[in-house]
Amino acid sequence: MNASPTSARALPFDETRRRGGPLSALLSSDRPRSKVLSALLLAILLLLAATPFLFSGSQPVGTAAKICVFIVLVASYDLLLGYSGIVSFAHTMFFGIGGYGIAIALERLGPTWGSAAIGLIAALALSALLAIAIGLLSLRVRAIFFSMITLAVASAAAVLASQLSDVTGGEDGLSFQLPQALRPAFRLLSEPVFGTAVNGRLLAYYLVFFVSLVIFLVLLRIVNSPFGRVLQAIRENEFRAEALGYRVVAYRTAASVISALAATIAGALMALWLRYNGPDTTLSFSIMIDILLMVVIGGMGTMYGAVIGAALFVLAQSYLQVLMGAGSAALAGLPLLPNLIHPDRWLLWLGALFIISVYAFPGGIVGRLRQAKQ
Amino acid sequence: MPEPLLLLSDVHTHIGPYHILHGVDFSVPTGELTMLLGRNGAGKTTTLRTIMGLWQASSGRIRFDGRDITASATPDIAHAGIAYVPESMGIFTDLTVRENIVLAARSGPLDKTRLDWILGLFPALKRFWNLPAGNLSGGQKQMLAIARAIAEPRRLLLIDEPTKGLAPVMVRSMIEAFKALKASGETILLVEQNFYAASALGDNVVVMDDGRIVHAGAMSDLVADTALQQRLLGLSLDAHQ
Amino acid sequence: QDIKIALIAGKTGPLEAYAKQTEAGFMMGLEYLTKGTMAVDGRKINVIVKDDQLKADLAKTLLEQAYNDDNVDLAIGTTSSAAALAMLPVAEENGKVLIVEPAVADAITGEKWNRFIFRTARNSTQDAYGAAAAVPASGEVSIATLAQDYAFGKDGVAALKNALAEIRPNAKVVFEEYAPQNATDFTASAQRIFDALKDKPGKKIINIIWAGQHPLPKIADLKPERFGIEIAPGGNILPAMQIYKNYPGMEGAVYYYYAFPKNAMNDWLVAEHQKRYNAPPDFFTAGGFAAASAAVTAIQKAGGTDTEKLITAMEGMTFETPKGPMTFRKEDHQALQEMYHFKVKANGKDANDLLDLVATIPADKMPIPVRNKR
Amino acid sequence: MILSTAKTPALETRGLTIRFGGHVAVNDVSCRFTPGTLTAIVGPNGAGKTTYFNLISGQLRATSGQVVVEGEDVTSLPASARAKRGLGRAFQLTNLFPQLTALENVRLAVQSRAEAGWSLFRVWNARRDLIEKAESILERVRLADKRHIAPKALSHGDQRKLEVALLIAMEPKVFMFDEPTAGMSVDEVPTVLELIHDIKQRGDATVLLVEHKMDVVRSLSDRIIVLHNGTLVADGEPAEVIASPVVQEAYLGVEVARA
Amino acid sequence: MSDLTTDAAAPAELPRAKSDWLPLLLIPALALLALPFVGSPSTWVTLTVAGLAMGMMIFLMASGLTLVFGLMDIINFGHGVFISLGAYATLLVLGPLAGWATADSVGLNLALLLLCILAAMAVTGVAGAVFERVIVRPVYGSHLKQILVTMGGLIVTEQLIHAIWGASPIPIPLPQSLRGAFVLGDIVMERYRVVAVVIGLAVFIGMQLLLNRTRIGLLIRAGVENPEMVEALGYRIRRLFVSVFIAGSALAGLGGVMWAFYRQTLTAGMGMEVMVLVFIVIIIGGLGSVGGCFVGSILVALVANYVGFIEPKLALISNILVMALVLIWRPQGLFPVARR
Ligand SMILES: Nc1ncnc2c1ncn2[C@@H]1O[C@H](COP(=O)(O)OP(=O)(O)OP(=O)(O)O)[C@@H](O)[C@H]1O
Ligand SMILES: Nc1ncnc2c1ncn2[C@@H]1O[C@H](COP(=O)(O)OP(=O)(O)OP(=O)(O)O)[C@@H](O)[C@H]1O
Ligand SMILES: CC(C)C[C@H](N)C(=O)O
Ligand SMILES: [Mg+2]
Ligand SMILES: [Mg+2]
Repeated sequence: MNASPTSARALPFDETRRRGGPLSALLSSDRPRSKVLSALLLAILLLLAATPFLFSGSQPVGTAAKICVFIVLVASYDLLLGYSGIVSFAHTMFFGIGGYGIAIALERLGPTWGSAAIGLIAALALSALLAIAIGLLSLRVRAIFFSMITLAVASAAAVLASQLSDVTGGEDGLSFQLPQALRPAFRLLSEPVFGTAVNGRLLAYYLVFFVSLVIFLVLLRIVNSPFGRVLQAIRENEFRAEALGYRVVAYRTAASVISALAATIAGALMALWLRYNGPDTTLSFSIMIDILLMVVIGGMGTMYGAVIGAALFVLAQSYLQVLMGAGSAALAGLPLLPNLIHPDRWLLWLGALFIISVYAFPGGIVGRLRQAKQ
Repeated sequence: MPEPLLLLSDVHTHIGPYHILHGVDFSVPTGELTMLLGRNGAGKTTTLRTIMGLWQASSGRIRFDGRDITASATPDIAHAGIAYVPESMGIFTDLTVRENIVLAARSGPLDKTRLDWILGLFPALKRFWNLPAGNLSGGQKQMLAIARAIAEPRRLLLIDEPTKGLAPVMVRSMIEAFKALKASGETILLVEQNFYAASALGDNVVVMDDGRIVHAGAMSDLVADTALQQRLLGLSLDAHQ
Repeated sequence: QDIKIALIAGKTGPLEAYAKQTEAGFMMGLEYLTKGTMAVDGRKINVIVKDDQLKADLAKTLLEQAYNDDNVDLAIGTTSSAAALAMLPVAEENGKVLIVEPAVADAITGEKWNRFIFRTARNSTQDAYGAAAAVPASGEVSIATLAQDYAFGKDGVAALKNALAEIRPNAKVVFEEYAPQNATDFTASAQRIFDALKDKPGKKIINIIWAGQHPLPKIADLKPERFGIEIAPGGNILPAMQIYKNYPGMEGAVYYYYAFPKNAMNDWLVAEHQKRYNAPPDFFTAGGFAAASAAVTAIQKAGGTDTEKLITAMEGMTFETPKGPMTFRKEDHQALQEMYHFKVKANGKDANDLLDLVATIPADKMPIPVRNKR
Repeated sequence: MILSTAKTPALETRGLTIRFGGHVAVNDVSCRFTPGTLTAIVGPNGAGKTTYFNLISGQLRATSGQVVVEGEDVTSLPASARAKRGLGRAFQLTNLFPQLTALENVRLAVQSRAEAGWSLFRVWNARRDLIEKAESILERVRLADKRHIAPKALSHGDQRKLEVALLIAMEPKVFMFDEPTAGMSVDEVPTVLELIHDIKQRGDATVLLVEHKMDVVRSLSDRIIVLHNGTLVADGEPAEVIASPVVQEAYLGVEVARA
Repeated sequence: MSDLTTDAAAPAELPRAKSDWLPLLLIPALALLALPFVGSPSTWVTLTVAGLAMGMMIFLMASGLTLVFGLMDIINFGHGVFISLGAYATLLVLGPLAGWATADSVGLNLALLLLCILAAMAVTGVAGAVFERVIVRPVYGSHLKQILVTMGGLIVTEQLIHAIWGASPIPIPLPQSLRGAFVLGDIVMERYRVVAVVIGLAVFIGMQLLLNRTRIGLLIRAGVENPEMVEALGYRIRRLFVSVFIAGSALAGLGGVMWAFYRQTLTAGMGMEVMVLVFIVIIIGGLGSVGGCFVGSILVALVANYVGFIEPKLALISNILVMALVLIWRPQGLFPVARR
């Protein structure tokens, strides 16, 4: 499957440049390489860091947490898709495993940190095993077959989650309690800071935020390591990579495992934040499509694209309906138009957005910004 | 003097932001074999692709058989009677040898005598008639590419480096084939690195460098003038073949 | 100050049609009960409608938002049982009332229940009792079930068996067939059921417990009457029941059918609905109406929207609905209500003229067990 | 064997055979290749030369027979493992990473040689040594000024040079060149020939060269083997082999003996 | 397009291609294998006939996709919505001609079905042309973008169906004489399935002829690998691609009609629901092989029926099981196109 950017003389990176400095090290010397992009990324980082203090109400924080989780999820998928050229539809399976790991452990073993750790570790182990199995078994076949196989695997995973309803809660999913320190009732400080109560919810948010940040930086480092460059080479021409001495199946499997582990962590964070996990939340095919779209809108094979894509998309998803409601109300009285932008038709516009964004940003937003700079 | 079959005047070609051809002027007289020579990166392939409409000339004129084909679409150019063998051979690797040739015969079933002649030139193709073309050896693919171009008579053949990868005996075969084609009235524009083959075949020669024509004339003149060869092609004849 | 009510429904996605009915019924209910003023005790009612897209996590977030950001007094929702289950803890955390409509999962008023939860919708057990009540009360009856192979189907069969044991001891479930959730070809299942039933004595019935695309015509086309086997389909929304038309004489139980209840409220609903939407009201229109009635009656009875007062008022409260009176029983806040035993008409006047009433099954004939741990 | 029979062969094939359905493309070829020698492999088109390379470097699995590298049987190893054992290979039909720059293409080969592929947490460009080495190789094939151009946009001849650069960067023990100069213009050919000559000069490398240009073969090779219909039909001193009837007839076509 | 049987004109000693019949044997082998497990022969016949017919319906729905996907290398995730669209298009006919469905005349009933099919193919054909032009054309060659863009098209079209026909499921009547079943002793055969078999076979044979007797199939496969070269040979590959896409969409429409009458209820999501099955069938068949798709469809449907009868627990995964087994046997599918 062809998943690579297309411009012939594209310079994905400048080999000759070398920069020092802690920031460069943190970003694995893969700088945004565009002023606008840097500004955007910085803005997103600051906003996410300060959301609980900037906005009131539960929706903004919820949206911010979701953005954090999806940044990790999408970045992990970018490692697979953008860097390794592997098109897998089973990524949500790992997301789901993370979610269920936390959900099942906290429900069964009680709301303690210990059970959360057990759940996460078990989930990571299961994900790694599955990723290795899928990788070794099927990364040898043609790319398009691999994609279809993962499609089947993903649907099998969904069936399994539904069948094992005693453990997973079936279609209904699982609601559970968090450890004491993360509950809304828990107060770290008795006084609010900048009008925001420093409670367990806030702690939970920052847990999600910092873990996401760290995982993102780790992924950024991995794609900029010699290992990451091998993945790109394999994406370009696996036959040649093998001839150069790179064991293609091993590298691809490794990429799948890393990506699966990161997705698992994202799933765990999602469950922790929502205090709920169910098939629609982490396993559904529509989430898979959302991820694909975020990667592509953001810019495949750029990592930063994950940040931009996830932020934009989650925002659109959360506020498109609200926006359309307002628009529809404003246009009330006109023929047809209010109907088309009725909030219940939001999917229509999301679909149109799908199509338009693929055309408007062939290299993703990051690609577009970097191009503009040249 | 009749108009040449193919005439390029001041053709410029850009690929993306890069200016590759800087005003190419030359003509291919009807019924003759014209060699297009030049170093690597001189722009020979780009010239052929521009003629074929695979890249659009950004300015200049290309006339074929009295018609302006500068802006024509590739299929129309093919229909006008030009066959093309690309540098990368353009073999359909999933299709069998037979299917590759069948597709090239646009006007219907293959002519039996012509097919016999072609398979006589390249016996390997006969052997692997129903094998996917992707499994052929490098040289066999080259043969198939030529066979495809000559499956039916055409007015003009554009051929990009046909002898690369061919064993000496096949090079000879190929030369014979081009001679026969010429004899049957076809016009050929050939890009070649193999100066031996080029000199054995060419009526005319055009030499390119850096996207421009630097020499055009009769082949015999160039063969006779080793100094010119040295200057144009960086070649001393005795060292190679 | 306005009374704020949130109505959460799966307005977009596969069950869009259900949610539309709920919303229409709810609004019509308010209109009827407030005599068009949209005010109770001089306080204007402000309804905030939210679309959870059938996603449990979104439903949960939206309910949090409704309680926290919009400050609603109580909330109604939602279409999917999974989403409803995820919403339950939110009501408890925020200490506000949630009226569940139309989700049917038993667990909502069972093990997952908390004291802020009330349900106007029927639960699966009620459906089962209804189905059981439609079985002849005397003579030997052999029943085979056909259900979807996941929690919903299995629970349905279990509930039916309980209900039969309770009120129809003469009937036995002799065979349980489970087919994949999205099965489309029922030849194999039908053959297995025929094999199991054909040599049984007495009346032979296939009871179908199915959500979504109904297998009825597929089974009926295989001519179970060859073996003297009858089919008992469950009730469903009108468009789904239109295929029953081809199989007159079938009997079963239904939650609501517009022509069955005889009361002023229903008469108004049928007439108005026909006028406004050019179709009779359906399943969830009645459900939405009932939810509106529960809310309005409760606010009137409690004399305001204070949660504790509301709960006190609602426990044991009887309220009028298009289906006749319903009562929230004290123990688990489930609304007890009538069901209808129907027979498919031979030749109806139009597409929606489908069923004849055999008998109304009064609430007290269905001893629904209490399953929550209070 | 003519030269240095005493040394252990760097590479040996024993009864190497592959059949595709009924067609035997390489038929029972046994041959030893000693360090410090350059062996030219000639034969008509479709003789099995490329297939022989494919079998050695692991792109194809042999139907029977063994490939032995420095006494170790590598027949069951995948291509990547054979590359690690020192079997390096350039392709007849250019086979590169089309969208990575020329420099990155070479750097990947250098990196493979340096066994750096599995380092996950180091930033790649912290390895200046690898980059510098890649640049020096580009220098040697005279592509330094095109280091930032992707193969996609290189002319055919330049792609051939890059192909050679990758092989050199792998620093294998056994170099396998498959028509390295095909389609290369006459003024560029000497560059590549010089490179091959240098490799040979080093003395410890084993070079296998498939080439149709007889003058090249004659000037470079210590030994020529001839494949015909998959079978090894001649093996010996260049002059001797070229003069043999089978080569004259089947390969050169007798009249062309003037080459 | 002109005749492709050039072997007639070619020298006699040219080798001929071998045909591969082995996968075809799978079907009878499977049926025979199932017999002892099913036990009762009458049940076995019922299951087998029903399975064959279901296979035909799956084939009808999948054939368009295999055409587009296999030949043009385009993953059309929107294929499912063409199935739905075709199904809804029947309403254009069923509305005005409702009487024909209840009429007690086999002729009128079948004519109605035919008209529905024509209407559906016309509607989906046009929709396919629009889809190709607006959505797919700019993303030839990039599978990933195709997936995204066609997914977008799918959502938009599905929403438009909602907007036009409403969100509620719409029941449609199966014409009178196609209801019920033929009963022969203990064997039952639904009438409608017999119709499906006839139409499925007709489409299959038609496609085989078109692809094997003309050079269209070759051209498209060649065009996918190297469109420039096909143009240089003088063919207008674009036009061909559009036609294939239209044909693929129209076939989806046909499949949609058959599926609609089988389900007797229309929902906008009905096409999407079968897509995983359709993909599985195409993979089993070997991406792009019409014959493979045909055999694959029947295999999947038969296995589902047998397994559903013998061990219903396994029915959930029977499709995936079949796929896994086939891929273990032939990793490229039953009839890999590249090796044809
Ligand atoms: N797709 C492309 N994008 C950008 N530049 C290109 C592209 N293709 C060719 N070029 C450049 O155009 C110039 C001429 O290339 P061309 O392939 O025409 O040369 P040539 O004379 O055929 O050389 P050779 O003998 O090596 O085949 C070269 O400098 C090459 O780098
Ligand atoms: N996968 C395959 N299936 C069938 N035949 C094959 C396959 N691969 C190669 N062959 C045949 O094996 C023979 C040897 O091919 P090979 O590529 O080794 O030739 P070569 O000596 O390198 O020729 P050239 O000088 O033309 O490159 C050819 O006749 C080719 O058609
Ligand atoms: C009858 C419907 C409201 C049932 C719904 N699917 C649920 O899950 O509750
Ligand atoms: Mg060239
Ligand atoms: Mg070769």
